[in-house]
Amino acid sequence: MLKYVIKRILLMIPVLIIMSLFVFMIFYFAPGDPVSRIAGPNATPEVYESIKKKYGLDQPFIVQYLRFAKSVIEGDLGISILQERPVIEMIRERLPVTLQIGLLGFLVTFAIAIPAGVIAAVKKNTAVDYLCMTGSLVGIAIPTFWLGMLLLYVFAYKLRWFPISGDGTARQLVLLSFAIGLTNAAITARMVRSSMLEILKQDYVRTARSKGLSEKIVVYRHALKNALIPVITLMGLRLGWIIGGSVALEIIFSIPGIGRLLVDSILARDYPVVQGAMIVLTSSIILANVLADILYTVVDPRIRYS
Amino acid sequence: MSASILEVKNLKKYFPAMTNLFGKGTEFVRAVDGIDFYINQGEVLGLVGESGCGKSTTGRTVLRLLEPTEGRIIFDGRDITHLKKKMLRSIYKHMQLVFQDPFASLNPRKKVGKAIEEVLVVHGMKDGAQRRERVRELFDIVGLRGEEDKYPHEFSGGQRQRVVIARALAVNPRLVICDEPVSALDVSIQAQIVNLLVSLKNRLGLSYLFISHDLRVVKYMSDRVAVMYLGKIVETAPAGELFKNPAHPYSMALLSVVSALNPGKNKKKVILEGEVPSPVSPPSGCRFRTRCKYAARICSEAEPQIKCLGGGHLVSCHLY
Amino acid sequence: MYQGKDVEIYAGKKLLEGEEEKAKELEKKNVLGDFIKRLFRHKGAVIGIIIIFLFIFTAVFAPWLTSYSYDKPDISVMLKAPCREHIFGTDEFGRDIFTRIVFGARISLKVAFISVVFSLVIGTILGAVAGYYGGVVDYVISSITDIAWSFPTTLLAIAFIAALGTGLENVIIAIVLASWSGYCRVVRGQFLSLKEREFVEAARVLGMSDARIIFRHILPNSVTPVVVMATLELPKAIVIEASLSFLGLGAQPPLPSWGVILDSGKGLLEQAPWISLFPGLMIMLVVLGFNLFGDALRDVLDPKS
Amino acid sequence: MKVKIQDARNAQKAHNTHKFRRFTVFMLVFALLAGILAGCSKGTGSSQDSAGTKEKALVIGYDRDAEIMDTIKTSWYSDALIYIHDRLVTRDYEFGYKPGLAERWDVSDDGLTWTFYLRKGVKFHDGKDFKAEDVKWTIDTIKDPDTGSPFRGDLDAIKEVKIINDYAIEMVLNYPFPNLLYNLSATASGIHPANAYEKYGSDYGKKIVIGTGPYKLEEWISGDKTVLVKNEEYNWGPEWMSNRGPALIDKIVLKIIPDENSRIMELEVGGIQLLRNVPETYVEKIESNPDITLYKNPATKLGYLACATDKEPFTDVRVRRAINHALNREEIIQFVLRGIGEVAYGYLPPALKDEYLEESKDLYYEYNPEKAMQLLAEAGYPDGLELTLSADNSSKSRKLAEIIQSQLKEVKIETKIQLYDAASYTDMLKEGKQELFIREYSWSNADILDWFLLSEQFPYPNHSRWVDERTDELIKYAAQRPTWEERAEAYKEVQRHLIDQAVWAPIYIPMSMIAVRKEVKNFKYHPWMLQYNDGFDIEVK
Repeated sequence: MLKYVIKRILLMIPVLIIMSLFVFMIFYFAPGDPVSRIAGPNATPEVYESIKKKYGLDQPFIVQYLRFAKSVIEGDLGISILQERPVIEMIRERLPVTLQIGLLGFLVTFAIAIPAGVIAAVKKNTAVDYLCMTGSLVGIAIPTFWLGMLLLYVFAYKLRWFPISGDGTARQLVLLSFAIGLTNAAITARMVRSSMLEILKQDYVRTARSKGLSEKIVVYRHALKNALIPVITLMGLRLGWIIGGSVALEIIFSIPGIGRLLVDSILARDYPVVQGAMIVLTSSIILANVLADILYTVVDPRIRYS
Repeated sequence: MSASILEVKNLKKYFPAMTNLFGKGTEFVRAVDGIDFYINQGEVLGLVGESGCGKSTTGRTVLRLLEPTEGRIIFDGRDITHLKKKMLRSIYKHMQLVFQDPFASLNPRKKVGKAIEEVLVVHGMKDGAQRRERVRELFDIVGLRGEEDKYPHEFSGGQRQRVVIARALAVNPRLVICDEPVSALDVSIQAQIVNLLVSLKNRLGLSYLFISHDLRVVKYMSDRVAVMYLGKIVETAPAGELFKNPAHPYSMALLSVVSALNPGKNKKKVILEGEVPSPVSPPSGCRFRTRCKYAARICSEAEPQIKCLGGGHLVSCHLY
Repeated sequence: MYQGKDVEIYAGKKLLEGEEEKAKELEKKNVLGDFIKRLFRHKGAVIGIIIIFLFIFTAVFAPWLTSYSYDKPDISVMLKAPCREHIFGTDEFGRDIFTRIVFGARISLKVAFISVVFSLVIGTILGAVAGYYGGVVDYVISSITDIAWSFPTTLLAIAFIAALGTGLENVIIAIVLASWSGYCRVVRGQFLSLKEREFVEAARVLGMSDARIIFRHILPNSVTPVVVMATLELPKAIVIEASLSFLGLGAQPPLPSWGVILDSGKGLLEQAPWISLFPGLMIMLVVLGFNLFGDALRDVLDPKS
Repeated sequence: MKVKIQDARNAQKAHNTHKFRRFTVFMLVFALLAGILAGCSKGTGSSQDSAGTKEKALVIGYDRDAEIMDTIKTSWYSDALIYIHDRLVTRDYEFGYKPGLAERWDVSDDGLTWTFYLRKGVKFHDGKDFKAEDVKWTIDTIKDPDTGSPFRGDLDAIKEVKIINDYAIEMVLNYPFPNLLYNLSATASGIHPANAYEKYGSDYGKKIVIGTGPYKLEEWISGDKTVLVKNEEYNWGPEWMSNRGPALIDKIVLKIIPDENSRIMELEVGGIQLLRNVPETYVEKIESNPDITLYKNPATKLGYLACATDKEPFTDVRVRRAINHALNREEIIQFVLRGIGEVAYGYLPPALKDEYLEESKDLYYEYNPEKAMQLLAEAGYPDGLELTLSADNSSKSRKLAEIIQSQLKEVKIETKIQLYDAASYTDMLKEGKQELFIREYSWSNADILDWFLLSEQFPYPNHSRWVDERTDELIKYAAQRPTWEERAEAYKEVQRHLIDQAVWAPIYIPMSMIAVRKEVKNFKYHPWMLQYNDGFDIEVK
């Protein structure tokens, strides 16, 4: 198991190299550079060139990339061109909020999806089932940013139950997590349901029932645990989605998270930050997948990795 | 004796069971662990053994469907062990495979006639009318006259196996590797297929490598029989000789099961005790020693050499 | 290492295994007819098909469905609430929202279909190659695929747009680049399980070329999960296009992409809620339609239901 | 029987462990949640201080945060920098140049030597006295090419800065430059303590910013908010201000709310009390809110349609004039600005009273499609033209592009709109790929014409690629007049020439709109540096 984890983590290295090279290329050949943002619209060409030189942006592609690679190996992710600050520091500032959102989003997801999925599966083909599943279909269909806009409008602006922009308290994250969690929950609920249905058909569940165990114990103790396996995998893979989905919401809800940092940096061509954020995101996605794999073995001891 | 059409020397096939950080195997399943055999032109070699002993792996490795780990495969005097993929196609004109499960080996979405025509196209038969004629002929040979336009699922198991045989014959092979060709079929149908195979052999001058765990079928089909245990061939002998005088304790045990079922004779059934050891770490010395009632000290110390008992009867056992 | 966690592979394999059972039970030449019959007995499918049909119909016959122009401003009818003349109201430029939505359907449809076709082709080819050949090829392709797949699509698309420039063509390219990986994973999984099958070995022994085996023998057998996936990817493409256009990175004015209409109504949520309400509902409806259809497809193709 | 009991017991046991496990899970989740919530509330911008008395805080909403809090290195100045720093020169409500950190100044007769006499008793936030060396360091640092300051070009005229004594400094110029006062009064000219970079290292401009202004930097959370606290020692405010002492409010919070819709909602709810740059779309809504007052004044901005004048067909002045005639500016203002804005007749905003050419209105090209088509026909394009129209991808520019497209269509000019994100847009203009394109500038000095239209600025910032000897001659003459009045007159001649040549098609002058909630008292609109008086005079109830 440990070997497997180490292997997965070591395998990240080539992936990160490919990705960073790719990102670097995009930014090198893409139109626009961070200098126009620093210099402002009215800078003279001379000033412009001197700023470019200051950040080494006049160097050829490979020199720039190697310099970046060197700084990564040395353990810092470079310096933001726009903010002149270490990228790692900027990420450290922004990441916790996004993680909080992600975590709360997952909690909302589970809180809605598991009961809904289980009930729908247990009461298959009843009104409850149809209600849950129709609800989840609608949930999947709602664009996240639109949902966020509406939630903010109704609950923060009209009813004033929540702050509109971040006020530094936990309340600011409630609506946002809800907006993220709802769509996610819709997808997950369907997964829980189908996986639950599959399990309830299995022999050992029938055996458990025939042993006279109560339906509750059968469903929750025996079936649910096994039904959650594919769900866990899905969750690991959806971390990226949560972060991606939160970009628009971070803007609407005025939360300074890593998604906003990434988009701002992409648009400003501040590629050291983009690189750094991508590396952090990619690694955390891979790690989340590894974590899901480990959880797998906890839930189902029959699974072993070699 | 005529020249051998297939010769296999020290063939090994290992599958990685554990891999290290770099994806290289550290432990291996030794499915086939150094075997030698040959098949003469027009001969049927039966390969028997319990399931998991490496019979099927041998068949597939000979066909290069699996890459051999070590050893040489010589087909018709030509070493094909390291033949390039493209060159293999020319070998497949002469060497074919018939599978255990006739359903799984047929593409469920294709009419059987079309499936065989496709083979002919691949092998360069351009003319459509000629192809259809050939398909009719093949269906005729296997006793399925006029059934070309059906889907696989419209056939019974035995008929399907006939289709598979017809397809294998489409390229005019000289050697057919039959991997448990009848074990998935009902007993009543088994005989039909076995008879078909025998008659085809005689009519078309085929050679077979006949892989099966069913000794009665092997006895009926084979000229010579090789007995496999845990990746090794423990005994080879002409069919009559082997069934009359099995030399290896394992062969004896196998055969006793068959004889016990035979009400005419009154031999005692030899019962094999213990479990089959793991092919990842086979026992030292003789692999059969853990289950062998004659096992002596030497059996755990040295691997038995192949000994010739005369009349083409080879055995690897310390008893001889 | 991939097999262990691959849900799709798992599902795909199941599907395939079941399919044979189903096929065995099937009567003569009734595969398609039976499929259609089952599909139309499925309530979700029927609703989905109706929605999709309406959507496609709207897109194709847009010019005949309305008498207004989607891009000509008319100062006399600025911000009209829904009424008889303008059933969905008008926008800031006095343009009929209904007309814009109808023409916007064309954009959504075009982007969705083109991008899905391209990502399907790319993903399928790469997945087939990775699954069939295995080894180093597989390692390289699946590592890239895994990352591309788990990375947030919208973020990838934004990065690509930054590099490629704004415009619908680039939105399509961005969606393709961001979504081929899903197909790749599914097809790879299918190939992993199918290539060991006896009919594939048979094809090899029968001397068929790799290309022939991949495209004629394995691919047709792994088409089902890919089709289901494509059906579910279509609405995703629609939403991505809308989001990118909403951010001003997509359709160029005056093209009335639904995202553009949504954006134009953003500041007018109270004054003129209809501007953002109707395109939002349309997106929801179309996504719902495709999802219903895709789910039904999966149910119907899954013999266990 | 026995077996059964065993079974039941096991089941009970299983149930108990299950229960226990569930409890553990709940506890874990709870702990996690608690941790998250605690983490959130750490950075609370509480308005209660330790003594429990309510602080007076003014919260201002912004759409975009600064990247670096350093006037020397950035071109995007956070308003915080206006409050943190003082400048040598200030401008009053009538645009007049008035003393700031400089009590008074002399100019030599040839206009080449300027002497500034500095205010005494001024202290930086770190306690250091303000002296001549600080001025010299600030200007020298901006002018040092290694700093990479975007403002460097603006101080090109300064040859050397000499310290006469601690409270007097001399600037020697390369050529007469009356606009020096303007540049020294800009936000970018805020005075830093000498050797700030060496002293504070890489934290300077991020965690530490030192000025002499009425507010000190307390905290800056990038992308979220900037918190400023009152400088209690401040008593050197400009004389034209009603309050020259310490500010009346204790704190200013600059809150970043990137989404404009959220910004407006926050204003209405009272989460922010002051909002500048209110989008036109929301004006109606805000004006109907009794808690909010909206101040509307013509801004020093100009929106215009330009073209690459060195390319066919724009080389022909008749085509440029035709484009000017094709634009129905009132309609554009109706559609895009909701009628809130003025038609732009000339190349400068009328708010620049001295420099603006009054007769622009008589000279400009009125909306006349027939005349436009006639001019096009004369120029050899009777069947019209097909062109691309570029714009940045902001909502406003998109709308503008759409309307212009439909108006140009009326005179048979078919356009294809191409949008760019901000970074690509300048890049595209630099590379000269543009045909027709939309821009808006925000500047309060006639020297903007030098930036955009001098041939030596080709190809960028001279994005309309205007290379014209006559223009160069007129601008150079104007820029180097020794006095402000002569300079202003000379620039009028420049404007006449530009209108005649129809280099651009000026479209609109937007309104500068500031929304102020009723809690905010004493708000007074400052035409030039809009933020100016907040820090001094404003009170919050």
